[in-house]
Amino acid sequence: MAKELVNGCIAIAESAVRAGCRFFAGYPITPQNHIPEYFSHRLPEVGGVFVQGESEVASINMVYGAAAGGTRAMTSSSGPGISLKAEGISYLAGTQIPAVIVNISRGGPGLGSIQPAQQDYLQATKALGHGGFKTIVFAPATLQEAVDLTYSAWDYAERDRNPVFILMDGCLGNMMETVKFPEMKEPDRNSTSKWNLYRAKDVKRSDRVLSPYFPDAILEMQNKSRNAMMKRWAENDVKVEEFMIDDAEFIAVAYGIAARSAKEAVICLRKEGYKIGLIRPITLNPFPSKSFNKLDYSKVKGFIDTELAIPAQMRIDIQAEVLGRAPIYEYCRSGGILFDDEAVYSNYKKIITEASGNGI
Amino acid sequence: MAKELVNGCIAIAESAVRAGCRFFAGYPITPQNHIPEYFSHRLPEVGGVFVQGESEVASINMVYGAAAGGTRAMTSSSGPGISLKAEGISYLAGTQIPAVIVNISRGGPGLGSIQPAQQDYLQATKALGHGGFKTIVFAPATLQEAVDLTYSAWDYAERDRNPVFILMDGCLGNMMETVKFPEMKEPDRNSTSKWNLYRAKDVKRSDRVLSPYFPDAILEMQNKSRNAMMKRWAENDVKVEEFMIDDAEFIAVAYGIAARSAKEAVICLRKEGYKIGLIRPITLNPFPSKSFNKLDYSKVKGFIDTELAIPAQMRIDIQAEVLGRAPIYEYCRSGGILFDDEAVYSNYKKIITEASGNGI
Amino acid sequence: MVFIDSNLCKGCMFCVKFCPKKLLEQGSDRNKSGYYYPFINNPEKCVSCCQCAVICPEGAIEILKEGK
Amino acid sequence: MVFIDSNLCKGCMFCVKFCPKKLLEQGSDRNKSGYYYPFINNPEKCVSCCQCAVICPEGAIEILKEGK
Amino acid sequence: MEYKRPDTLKKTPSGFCPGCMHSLATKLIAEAVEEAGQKENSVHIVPVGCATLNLVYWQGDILGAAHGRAPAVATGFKRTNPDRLVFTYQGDGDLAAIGLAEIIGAANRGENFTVVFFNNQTYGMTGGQMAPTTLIGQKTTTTIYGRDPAKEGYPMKMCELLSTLEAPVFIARYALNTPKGCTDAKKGLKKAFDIQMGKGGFCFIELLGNCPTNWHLTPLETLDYMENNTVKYFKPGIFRDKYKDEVK
Amino acid sequence: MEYKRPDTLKKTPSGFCPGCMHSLATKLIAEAVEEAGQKENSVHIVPVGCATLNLVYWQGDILGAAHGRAPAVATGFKRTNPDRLVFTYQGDGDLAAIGLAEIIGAANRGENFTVVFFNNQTYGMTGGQMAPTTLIGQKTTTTIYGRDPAKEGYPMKMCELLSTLEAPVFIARYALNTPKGCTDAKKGLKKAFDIQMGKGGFCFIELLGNCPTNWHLTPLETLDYMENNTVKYFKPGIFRDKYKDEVK
Amino acid sequence: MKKTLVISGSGGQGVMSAGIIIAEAAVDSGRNAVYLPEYGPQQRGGTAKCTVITDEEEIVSPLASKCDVLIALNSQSYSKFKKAVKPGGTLIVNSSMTGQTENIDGFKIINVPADDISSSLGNIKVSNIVMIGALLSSGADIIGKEEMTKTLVQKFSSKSGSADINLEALNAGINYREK
Amino acid sequence: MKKTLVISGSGGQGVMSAGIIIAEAAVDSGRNAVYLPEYGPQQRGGTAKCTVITDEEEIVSPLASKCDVLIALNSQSYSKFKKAVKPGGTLIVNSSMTGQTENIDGFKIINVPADDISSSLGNIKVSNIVMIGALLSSGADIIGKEEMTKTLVQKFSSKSGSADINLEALNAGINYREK
Ligand SMILES: Cc1ncc(C[n+]2csc(CCOP(=O)(O)OP(=O)(O)O)c2C)c(N)n1
Ligand SMILES: Cc1ncc(C[n+]2csc(CCOP(=O)(O)OP(=O)(O)O)c2C)c(N)n1
Ligand code: SF4
Ligand code: SF4
Ligand code: SF4
Ligand code: SF4
Ligand code: SF4
Ligand code: SF4
Ligand SMILES: [Mg+2]
Ligand SMILES: [Mg+2]
Repeated sequence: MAKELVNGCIAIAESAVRAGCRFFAGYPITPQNHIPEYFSHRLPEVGGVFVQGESEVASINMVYGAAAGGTRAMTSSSGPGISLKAEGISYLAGTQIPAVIVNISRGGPGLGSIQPAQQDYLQATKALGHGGFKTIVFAPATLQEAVDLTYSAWDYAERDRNPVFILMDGCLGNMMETVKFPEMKEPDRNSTSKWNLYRAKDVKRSDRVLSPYFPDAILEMQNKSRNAMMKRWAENDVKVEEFMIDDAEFIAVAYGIAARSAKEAVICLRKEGYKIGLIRPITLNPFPSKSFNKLDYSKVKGFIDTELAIPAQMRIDIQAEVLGRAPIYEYCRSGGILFDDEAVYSNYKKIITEASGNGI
Repeated sequence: MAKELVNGCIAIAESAVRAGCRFFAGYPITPQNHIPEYFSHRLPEVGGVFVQGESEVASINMVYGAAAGGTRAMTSSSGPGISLKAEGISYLAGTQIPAVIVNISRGGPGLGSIQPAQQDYLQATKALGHGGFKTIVFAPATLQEAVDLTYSAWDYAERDRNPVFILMDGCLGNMMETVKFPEMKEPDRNSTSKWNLYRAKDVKRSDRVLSPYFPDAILEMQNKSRNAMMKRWAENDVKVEEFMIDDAEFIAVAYGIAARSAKEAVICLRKEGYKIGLIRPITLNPFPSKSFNKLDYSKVKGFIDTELAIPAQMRIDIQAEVLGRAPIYEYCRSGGILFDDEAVYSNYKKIITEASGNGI
Repeated sequence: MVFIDSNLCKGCMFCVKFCPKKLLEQGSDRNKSGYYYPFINNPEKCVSCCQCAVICPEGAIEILKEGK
Repeated sequence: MVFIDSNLCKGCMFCVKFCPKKLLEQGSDRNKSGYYYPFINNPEKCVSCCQCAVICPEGAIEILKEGK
Repeated sequence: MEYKRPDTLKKTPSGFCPGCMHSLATKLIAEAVEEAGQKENSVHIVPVGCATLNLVYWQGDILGAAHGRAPAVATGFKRTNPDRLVFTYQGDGDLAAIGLAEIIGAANRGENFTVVFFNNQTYGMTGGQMAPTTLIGQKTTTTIYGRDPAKEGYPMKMCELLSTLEAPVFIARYALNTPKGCTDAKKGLKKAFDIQMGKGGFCFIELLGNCPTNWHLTPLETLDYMENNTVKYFKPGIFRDKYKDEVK
Repeated sequence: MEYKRPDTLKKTPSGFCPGCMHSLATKLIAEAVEEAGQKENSVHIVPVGCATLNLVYWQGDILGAAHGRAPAVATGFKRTNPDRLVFTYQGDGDLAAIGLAEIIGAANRGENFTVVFFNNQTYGMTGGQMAPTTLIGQKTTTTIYGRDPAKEGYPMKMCELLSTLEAPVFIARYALNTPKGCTDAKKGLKKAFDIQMGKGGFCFIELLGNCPTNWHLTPLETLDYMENNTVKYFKPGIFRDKYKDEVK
Repeated sequence: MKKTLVISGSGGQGVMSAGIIIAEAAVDSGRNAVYLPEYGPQQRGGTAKCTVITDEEEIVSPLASKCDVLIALNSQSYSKFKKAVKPGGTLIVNSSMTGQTENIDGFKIINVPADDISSSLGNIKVSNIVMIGALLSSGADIIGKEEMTKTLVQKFSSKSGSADINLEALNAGINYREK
Repeated sequence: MKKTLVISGSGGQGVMSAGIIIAEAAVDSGRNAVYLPEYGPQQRGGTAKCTVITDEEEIVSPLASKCDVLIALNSQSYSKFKKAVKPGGTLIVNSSMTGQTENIDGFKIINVPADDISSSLGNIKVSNIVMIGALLSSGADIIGKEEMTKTLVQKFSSKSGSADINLEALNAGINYREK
């Protein structure tokens, strides 16, 4: 199939359709409006259903209902709307219903700004809602990656009976880039028929209970199995781009749009002889621990956490991996202000020079 | 004033009234119902206002409105309800309106269970909503502490123009214990008159704008000042109980109700000669870094993260402080199942014995 | 025929109240859950009107044709 | 007297439409924001009915008594 | 006449308190589902409230929704499973407070499922706080001197409210405090289910019930209370019947 | 006759698009506030929507609320500041979709503030998606073939809906597409403000407006569109007037 | 000394209020007390349980594993919680509900037909107070007779008349001797 | 080679669609392209801006600090973004809005009265296409004439007639020579 020039929202939406997503409910919010708008006419074409919910709260719960029936379902939003979905996402995790949630993120807190930012990292990776559940969090940096990750998202979600979260900022969400879409998959509700409430014509009755409420002992068991699931993620599901880290003395850590600026800077600095590399988590959760642990810390002089977030948010994860073996520097912007490549480059250079000057 | 036997919800509610809280909006949810129930008749007695909101979403926004006028205001909830308040809490932070939010926590995710648990640590400390803001998080372990922390909460909130969060589990929330209430403070809206929308009779007009929306550059500035505020918290506002850690080889880390079992176990084990101590964060945010950093890591053989949460949640904060200098063990229960003192004691003993046996 | 499944009963006495023939009466025995359940006096006077069964919240009362 | 603050105007032409005397007309000059604003022909024919001012979304039109 | 306990209830005591009409309502729904021939085809969507206890009492497909969101959950489920009989069974706190936007949204879209609204004028499960439907003067744990309309407003009449919308096809209210009320209610439920599986359209059935525990009355006392108070304010009746002559 | 621009607007162009009646509505509110003698005493609560732009246009105390929650924010504020004139100014997405529970909750409690509802039948700020009030057949970015009642239900009539509640004292709808409509609207607003500062009670003023940008019409074309469509479906009028003879 | 008491029965038997009264009496007499209720999703039915801990010292943890005394108001609670009593502990059982319970080695078991006693006093709802009475004369050193009486009088003095039946119930419990 | 183009003007001047067409043309001819819009809270008014980057290689970052070419459709955009042009870069200016702009040393400045041209073609909305035409003949190596023409024809072929005016506008832009 030929490459197409599409924007980030449509990359995700069309890829979802091809992954077999047949239900979308959502509520308008900048900068993700192209997602519901696209689904609104695209889903009926493939026999799917689009509902414009009366709110984000309603939308996530519509997704819960559709997904309970085994339909691949999705919702998307940004900042305030993601917060409003918190309870619903927690219910998806609690009732163990797989679905996909997309955050095209913007500046915050509060109404904040509608321009791109990465202020929702901790929310996405640590607490999408109450109750201590987590989800796999994908953070594409290119639209092709957005397509590919979206396409696979339900496979993970259904495997785990747990929602999958895609965190992408408004810059990627609204820019256009060429992508190659994968093939159309036919929806198959039977693949999840062990637990779903869909009933094929030949099944007479099922008496299935999909409950979000559990007696304490059972809930503890489930919490334990969620714990085990997260350990499996860490073992098997990490996706990461490691760029020139083998001999690196400085390592930029960045995800999403920020990582593209970071990589550009790394390329430039390498040309000038600086030993710098990049770790780009593609799964923010599970975080790419191994990429940090395989490093030779006698060589590494520092990490540069590069985020469109102030205060830096990924830092705690970096810290928990680096474990004090090298200092962590920061270069961050936020509020809707994007990086510019030159500034990233020159700030990296400054950090390296000062750090090396200090003899670290 | 004499000591009174009260339950945890009432300890908080009465203390709030004495701190000058004159507005409460909330929605019923177990195990915090005594809070709204108490306020519903107590507030009118002191000229305050109680509103039973049509939902948690409405309630947090009522608090936003009342607090915008300089009234000390509060809301409370548990698990699902806290998630629903996420957007509103983020707005309080974004618009810089001080208020106090209480989570009497229970098992989760989803509807979960209504029995006590500590599954909301990461939500409370890392992401109460979108946009990367944080709040001071108080975690009382006794009802007297609940009284004292609540009493001071607005002082912090108003100082910072940022919400303050109180995280207490349903066990503390419903048990009764003796407390001594502080004196009644008279509400004083003039103390926040620099920014609030309250207008004393003599002021003619103010043309005040309390906006949750900001152009990007201003939002970035605000994010930076929030960053600076958090650094100040870490410097000045940490509250912690350190119990027998000076010579400790093993250090239990626990907060809230879990810490009481942990302390009991430490006392027992000390009697048997085990060198064990306890770090009990009273502020979960700011986390008591110094307590970890002042330790002599040539002596410390391990930490025991003790939580009513599975997976363990505080672990990442402990890890980011311990920085690999000693192993971190876990003893956790969850789902609404409480610790029992003997089990904590014997599990600690087991961990110590095995760890020491392994020569660590 | 009136059948009362005493173990489903919770002793609300709605059936007693609504029997137009006043045939039902609270008993003095408790069921497994500790509730006093009703019994029928003069079952032959029952007109199978089902009022008792319809209002029984627990579905503890069934009215079946004789011989069933 | 009709006063049009041209810099507040956004060229919607509501005023033009509703002047019962058809005195207002779109001009060919742009204001600071780039909008073509209206002007009044034969201001002496104005009956100060305020229709134009009432409907002006931007409050760009004021009708004041002579001499103000 | 005969009366058999519906199979769609497990043969164990319900989790509801003695004399609670949640049991009664659940039983009537079960009967209506069976009479409509939908025993195997039904999907019961439970809210958060005492109705949640049906998760272990109802025999059939059942899905637990978040508090107030059952109509949204039902929307998602029914739109993707149009051949199933889908209904929600919601309390008054659930439907008329936190879930107001969802019930009105679904009713206004004319979703093709049935909403059964159990109005017991209080928050039962959380221990008897004021509900949107709590009567004027009624004492609850958050209105210990009785509901005061000047502060708390008036009891919400959901049938009346929803009747201003265009889309709903059947809206009716029944009281469960007499056998007659129960029989009528079951007919209404059956009709709603028949409409759903036939012509289609949003149906709303309000069932007036009690909460002996939080009203602090014996089960029998609640019957009189309802007769003298509840039924006087919330008038039973049919508010909308678009297929009056077509579906009985 | 004289007409002076209200001081309560900054003397700069508003942030609204050319011909957008948000400007007009804001101006009318400003005039009514001034005529009610409340210029210094008013607190304007803005929602999220194009109305948010008033944060930099309105001259006076102003508070930004989360999307849909202005009535809750106003409840908190007014209850603790009973002497202030408090009003919300909300769009149709804000009030009739996400904020349904809050508007009904506040109306039902009979809160003593005023809600001004700007109904332009679309989500203006987010680029023209379907709103709850979007007319049948109207094309939007999420209904590109036009709103289909079978899928999206019917345009919501908020005045009619709220009129089923007991507590509200004044409910009225005006259309801003003629000078007469504007003059009437201002009178209604003034009356609502007078009620608030006098007898007290919940007042709801719906203003029918436009969105030239997302309707893809010129400002002038929107006037005709409104006359031929909007005003036909949403009939202007007074729906509740409890103090008819007391407050003019 | 730290003393732990568990009270259990079915919803509606006054388990919680009995616990609170005992904790109050302990506090009134200058000791520390913690009262810890357990709750479930059902408002009626199921087992109600609470724990009361009293101590002269600060009560570090309220999450005791074992109790010194169990007051069981019905059979389910008795069988559910008897394992939680420390060796040498006391079990006070509402024998109106359980029937006469058998002796268990190393434990002190006291059978009190509380429902019969309270019914004979005219109000079955005071069974819980009868059991408190039995606790007072059980030898378990949780709360003193005078302390308890003082608190009860104080608590019920407002509601005229009810002090009488509560006090009567308490005394009936105190004076009841197993035959 | 990586080439960066910024287009700016006021809302409604077709800034975004111009950017998309150019990106499409680059893609149609086998190169990589990124189109990056900027957006604000107001639907009308204010400054609209987008960036188009084209490259034969993979485009690592779309967040270029400086551009090779600026197309400014009004005065505000011109003054706001002229500093963002790399030394030696090209500025194409809608002189109908800005008036004739002065030369700046080390930059190539092209004045095109796009509004006048488009008005004379009968539709002021195609000013943006006129500017694209000017870009094609500016010597800035962003997009070829044939590439652009092909894409335009393809894009507008469905809407009958409109291909003509767009192509006319493009050609008018290509052929315009500053006097
Ligand atoms: C988001 C959320 N808020 C609050 C609760 C607590 N809660 C559980 S049931 C309930 C209300 C019960 O009242 P109602 O809906 O009338 O049902 P009833 O128990 O009276 O049948 C509430 C508020 C919850 N579980 N989730
Ligand atoms: C929780 C939340 N959801 C969605 C949005 C995005 N949003 C901003 S304005 C708006 C709606 C605008 O429509 P309306 O209320 O009708 O106002 P209008 O712009 O048409 O005047 C939406 C959905 C938001 N800011 N917050
Ligand atoms: S069927 Fe009728 S007559 Fe027979 S016992 Fe029941 S209510 Fe009485
Ligand atoms: S109506 Fe049913 S539950 Fe109630 S007493 Fe009669 S048999 Fe028992
Ligand atoms: S005041 Fe009346 S007559 Fe005068 S210009 Fe305006 S609309 Fe025309
Ligand atoms: S009505 Fe006002 S904004 Fe519109 S054209 Fe006339 S003066 Fe300008
Ligand atoms: S608490 Fe009330 S509503 Fe709930 S089961 Fe008991 S009686 Fe029924
Ligand atoms: S987008 Fe629509 S509603 Fe918003 S300001 Fe522009 S015209 Fe008005
Ligand atoms: Mg209820
Ligand atoms: Mg609108």
